[in-house]
Amino acid sequence: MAVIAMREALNQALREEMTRDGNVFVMGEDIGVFEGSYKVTAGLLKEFGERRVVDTPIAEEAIIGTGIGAAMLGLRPVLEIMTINFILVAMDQVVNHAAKIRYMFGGEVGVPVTIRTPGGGGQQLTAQHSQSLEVFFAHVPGLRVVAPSTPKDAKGMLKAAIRDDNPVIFIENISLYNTRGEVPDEEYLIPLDKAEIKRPGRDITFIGHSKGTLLALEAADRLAQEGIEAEVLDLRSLRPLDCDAIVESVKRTHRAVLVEEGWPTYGITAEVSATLMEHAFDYLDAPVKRVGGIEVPMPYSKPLENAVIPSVERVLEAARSIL
Amino acid sequence: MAVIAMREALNQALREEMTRDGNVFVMGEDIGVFEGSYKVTAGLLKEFGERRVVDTPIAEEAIIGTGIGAAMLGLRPVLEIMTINFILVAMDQVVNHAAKIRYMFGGEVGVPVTIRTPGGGGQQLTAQHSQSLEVFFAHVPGLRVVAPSTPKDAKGMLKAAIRDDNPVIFIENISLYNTRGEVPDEEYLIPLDKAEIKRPGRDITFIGHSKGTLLALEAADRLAQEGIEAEVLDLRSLRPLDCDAIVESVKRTHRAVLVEEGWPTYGITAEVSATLMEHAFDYLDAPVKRVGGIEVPMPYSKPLENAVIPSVERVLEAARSIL
Amino acid sequence: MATTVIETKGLISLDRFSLETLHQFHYQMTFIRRFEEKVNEMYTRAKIGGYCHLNVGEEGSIVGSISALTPDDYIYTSYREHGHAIARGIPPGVVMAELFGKEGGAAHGRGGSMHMFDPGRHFMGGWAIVGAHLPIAAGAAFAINYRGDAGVSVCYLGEGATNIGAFHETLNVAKLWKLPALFIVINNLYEMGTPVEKASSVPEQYKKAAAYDIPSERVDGMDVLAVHDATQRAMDHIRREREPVFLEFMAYRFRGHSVIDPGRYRTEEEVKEWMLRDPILMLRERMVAAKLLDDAAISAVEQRVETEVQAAVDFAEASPFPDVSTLFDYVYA
Amino acid sequence: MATTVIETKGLISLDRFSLETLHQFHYQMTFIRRFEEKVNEMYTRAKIGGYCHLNVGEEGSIVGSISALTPDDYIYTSYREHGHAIARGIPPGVVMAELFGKEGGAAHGRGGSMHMFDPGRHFMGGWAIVGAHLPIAAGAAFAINYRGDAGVSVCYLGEGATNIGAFHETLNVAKLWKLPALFIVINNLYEMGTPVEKASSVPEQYKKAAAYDIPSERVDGMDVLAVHDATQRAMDHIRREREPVFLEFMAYRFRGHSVIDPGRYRTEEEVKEWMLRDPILMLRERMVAAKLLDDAAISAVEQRVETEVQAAVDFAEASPFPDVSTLFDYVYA
Ligand SMILES: Cc1ncc(C[n+]2csc(CCOP(=O)(O)OP(=O)(O)O)c2C)c(N)n1
Ligand SMILES: Cc1ncc(C[n+]2csc(CCOP(=O)(O)OP(=O)(O)O)c2C)c(N)n1
Ligand SMILES: [Mg+2]
Ligand SMILES: [Mg+2]
Repeated sequence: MAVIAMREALNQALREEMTRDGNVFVMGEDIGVFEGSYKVTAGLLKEFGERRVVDTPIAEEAIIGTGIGAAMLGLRPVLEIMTINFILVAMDQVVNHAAKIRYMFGGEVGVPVTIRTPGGGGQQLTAQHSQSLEVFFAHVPGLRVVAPSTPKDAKGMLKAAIRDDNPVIFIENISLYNTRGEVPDEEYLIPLDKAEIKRPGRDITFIGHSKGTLLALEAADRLAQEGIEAEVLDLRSLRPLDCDAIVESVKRTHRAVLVEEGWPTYGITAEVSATLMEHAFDYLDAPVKRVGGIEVPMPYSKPLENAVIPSVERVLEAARSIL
Repeated sequence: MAVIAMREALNQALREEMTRDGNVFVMGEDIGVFEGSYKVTAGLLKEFGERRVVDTPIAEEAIIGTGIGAAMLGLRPVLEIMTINFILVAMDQVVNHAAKIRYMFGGEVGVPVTIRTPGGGGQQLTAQHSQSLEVFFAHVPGLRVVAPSTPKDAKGMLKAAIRDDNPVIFIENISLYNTRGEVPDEEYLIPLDKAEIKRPGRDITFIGHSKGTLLALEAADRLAQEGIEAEVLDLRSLRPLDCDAIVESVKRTHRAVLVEEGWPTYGITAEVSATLMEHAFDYLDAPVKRVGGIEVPMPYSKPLENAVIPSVERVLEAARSIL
Repeated sequence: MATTVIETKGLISLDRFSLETLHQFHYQMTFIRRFEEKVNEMYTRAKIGGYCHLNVGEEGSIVGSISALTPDDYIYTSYREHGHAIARGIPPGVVMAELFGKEGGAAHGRGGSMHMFDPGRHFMGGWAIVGAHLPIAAGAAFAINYRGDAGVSVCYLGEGATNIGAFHETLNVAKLWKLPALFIVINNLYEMGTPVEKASSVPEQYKKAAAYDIPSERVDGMDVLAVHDATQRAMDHIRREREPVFLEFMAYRFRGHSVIDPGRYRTEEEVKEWMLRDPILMLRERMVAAKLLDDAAISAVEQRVETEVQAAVDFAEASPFPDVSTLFDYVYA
Repeated sequence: MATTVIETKGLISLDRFSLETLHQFHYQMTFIRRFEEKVNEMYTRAKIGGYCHLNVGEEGSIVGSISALTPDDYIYTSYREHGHAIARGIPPGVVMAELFGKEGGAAHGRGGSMHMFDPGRHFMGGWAIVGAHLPIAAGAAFAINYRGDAGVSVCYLGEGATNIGAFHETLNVAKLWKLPALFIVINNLYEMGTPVEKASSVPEQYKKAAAYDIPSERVDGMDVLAVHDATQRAMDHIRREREPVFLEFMAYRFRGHSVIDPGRYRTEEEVKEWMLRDPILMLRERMVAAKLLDDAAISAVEQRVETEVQAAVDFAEASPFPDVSTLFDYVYA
């Protein structure tokens, strides 16, 4: 297996799906000549031409809306929104349209669109460019929402998303594009609705997604040095949540710490905690703890930003408080 | 005390605050001549004139954006967005701007804007016009988010919202405009961050907001006939959540059912459940249950819509499952 | 059609249309009028709920334009679309069943008044967020180009919808990408209670197209023949030049914004004056003057329409409500 | 200024400006240039982080226009605004301190490069969502009218920002409500890597104002005198007629979109050609030809600027980082 960066894994997924299916095309701001703000679409314009690699004006409603419209006619658009913060100017297209079209038209049409967008902070991009916002999509029936944490998952899930007949919000993370990992040489898909145990353990379960999973893995390594074996469950899918996997793990470990980069209040971890409350109540030996971003608009200044972004230390602290 | 409808209570609040402070003005689509889609602004144009009652084009980004800009210069705009579903076209102004301006400019300016908007369903308005979406705002630091359930609260909280120096998202409910209740004759304000026990009880706590509170009250009445005394806690504020009130009640009753009209997955009830998990774990005799809207885009057909909207029966069923 | 804006002047001669076409226009407009009146009645009788917006007064704009389309073309409209759906050939019973929330409706009862849909007839909805269907319609035009299909994406909107951001973003990409798209504004002078002069700094909507270098034209929307002619010319231009066109039909809604709106924001005189230009009466007058129609023929059409509208109601009544067990159908593929 | 669009032609005579003003223009442009070069250097040395966009090449547009404003006027800009902040009088050390993320910065280190702010000088930010500051700037103009204040709300944007919905919604209400607002597009021909012709169906931005009946004008943004003149006329018009005006300054950024962009999407020839029209060189040439400036004077200015820019860095270095205990300050009032 080759070891490649997340960015490259995503690029491979796009290239492979575009090669496989002529209905797949990519569209977004500066994804062609400029090769994307984070270079995920590098080389695609050269390989597939302007018909299938579409540079757009700064007009997110037009990007997502035309993507939806093209998908309703059977194309498979893969849209890049430069960062998740900018989807806010086009939330209407995502929530009032992509998520609802199949249902409100009585199943007579579908919207097989994939919207890729990076979230997260940590690079001093300040309040308007550092948000996570996964819940804005995960809350909405009709959408699938996924957020991979490894190059392997990223590639397999992006390919699955493109082939899926539902609108998929594919959330990347600006701080993970350079993380490297093994990726199978042969073609593979990863299901869009399954969590995965990234590290087995018996004493406590860490549950996270995207960068949260990486923090959890690091924290688990540290605990292992003390003889405590933490299981790390990577959610991968945020809607639907893989309830069974969450509950099954905690039934074995009886303790859980939930980790996310974004704000935990009304965040992803809130739903996971509520899920455990409902389905694992009798198995819990301690309250489920949440670790997330500090609840302020992201400050620019490095010392302040460092204080906001969740750290391995904070995961460990939460774990220790219930071990 | 006069008994008036929620709509009238809101109207009184606007009138009183506009009379008190010349910096307060109202702005929105068809709020002047047309008197508002739900007639909350009836009579204001006549009383205060076009300078202070501003009809706008269909341009929600312009409405919220100009409101923010005027607030930054010291005015106190009260914006009406016809329904919460339409805020989605202007989410960027709310989340990336109103919520962040004070912080990202280092406290050098504030945004004393109030955005009133009705959510909820039950009137066959279908998928694009029946959402709740409170979490989209409650998740965001920098915003205050409130959702009253009675005419008294509506009036006192709207007046407090207008006087507050922060951006306040004031969520009404289309099915509550005609509900009537006592409203004090003298001037009063209701704090924006305090839940209220709307009915005391000892056996179980029902926690809701807006229409959820009314369902809970009805369910409590029904349980009382069986000798079970449910406490009903009305959240009123969704950001900040009144954690103390929530935890204090459940510490006494040891059981809780959470009620909301919207989708519970990543909903308001998810956060309340997670809060109880964290702060009332040792006091809980049973898992906290959630009751909410069925997770589909809202169907038009009456029998389907009836099946979606949460009912008193479903609250009772949840309560019985843990009593 | 030049790339500059033109206001159509003068009457189109009846001679340019076959007798059959003229009678078809007359019949369709009469049908839509009666259908909408029946919808109003059914709403009052609580057979129909939710928001419900009628096309009464706009029949000339609808029938004149949709008759100029081919089956390859796609249609996107706002929530005020019963008439468009019928003119496109969705059986009136299926439209009425949707309004009744029945399984036999155009969206199987899930969509209601605002969300008629029929992919087979390329009738792509009924949309309820003002202006938000424009980029979606442009997406269809994008797909047409991408695949080299025939067809044009035709998108109807109200004049109030021209003030929202999505309008601007869509027209720009439509021209930039040379999309085969026709944007039709039915300017009925009001967005709810707000007159067009209070909503648009340039109230002549066709002039807005210049900001995108899109050819545009203003047309008398009460004159079904002028509408048909302009639409046909626009479609020819789009197919030939592979670029979008923008049309503005001046019309008026004789009723409130929705069935529950008494319409107090406009004067009785104004409404009456516009009623003199009723698109059905205008066509009748011309056909009668040309001896193509007489009172008996009109009565016969009205009789036929009455029966057919009643049949639509009967169909809707007979159709079952969706079963609650199907509640989760169609959320996901 | 007519309500039709006009392209400015020909040179403005030097005689129309006082010697002091001309020297001030020269000094300010030179200062901004050197400041931005220093910012670039500090970014490379990791003193500055995040997104960082320079005004190099746009000094004529900035200095020429801001010099035509009064203290009553308000300024709103995009994220590319170090030069605007300095031209408006925010001490360069305070701007640099913000870039360093220091407590002494214009936003106390919370905002960084994209969010300079100074309410006392009516410098109302530094905004990072493309086009989203337009309605906010219009809101200031609304407040000015509401209170009967003096002042105009001046809003800068890039040509790429004209394609987003908020642009359209804002220009419409600005005209509709007769807001005292000046919209200034600095057309530097690129939005990141996308050339203006690929982004705007009408690449001449000033023409877009016609869709709102807003008077507009295209100006050579490399000519500080032409910019100043046009801005002054625009401000006079706004104050007199109580309606918005739209200006387009044709400029070029000599560097990449942000400090980390190598700018491979444009040819070296194109960049070189534009560099011949460097706004600083162009003014120098004219002043030298008119014997208002010589090499010694230029050196003196460069010397002064060098010292002052270094002082700004020193100020920024000396300012402390915000204390982590203040993390929650300013979230709420
Ligand atoms: C984004 C958005 N804002 C507001 C509304 C509420 N609304 C529905 S119809 C309407 C008026 C539309 O007027 P116009 O576009 O002229 O169409 P008409 O109803 O006259 O056919 C408004 C404001 C909406 N549906 N969507
Ligand atoms: C809504 C939104 N979409 C995308 C971006 C990313 N972005 C930042 S600057 C920029 C280019 C803007 O170009 P232009 O308006 O011409 O200004 P310039 O940078 O040339 O000064 C883009 C696409 C953003 N900040 N906001
Ligand atoms: Mg209208
Ligand atoms: Mg530019």
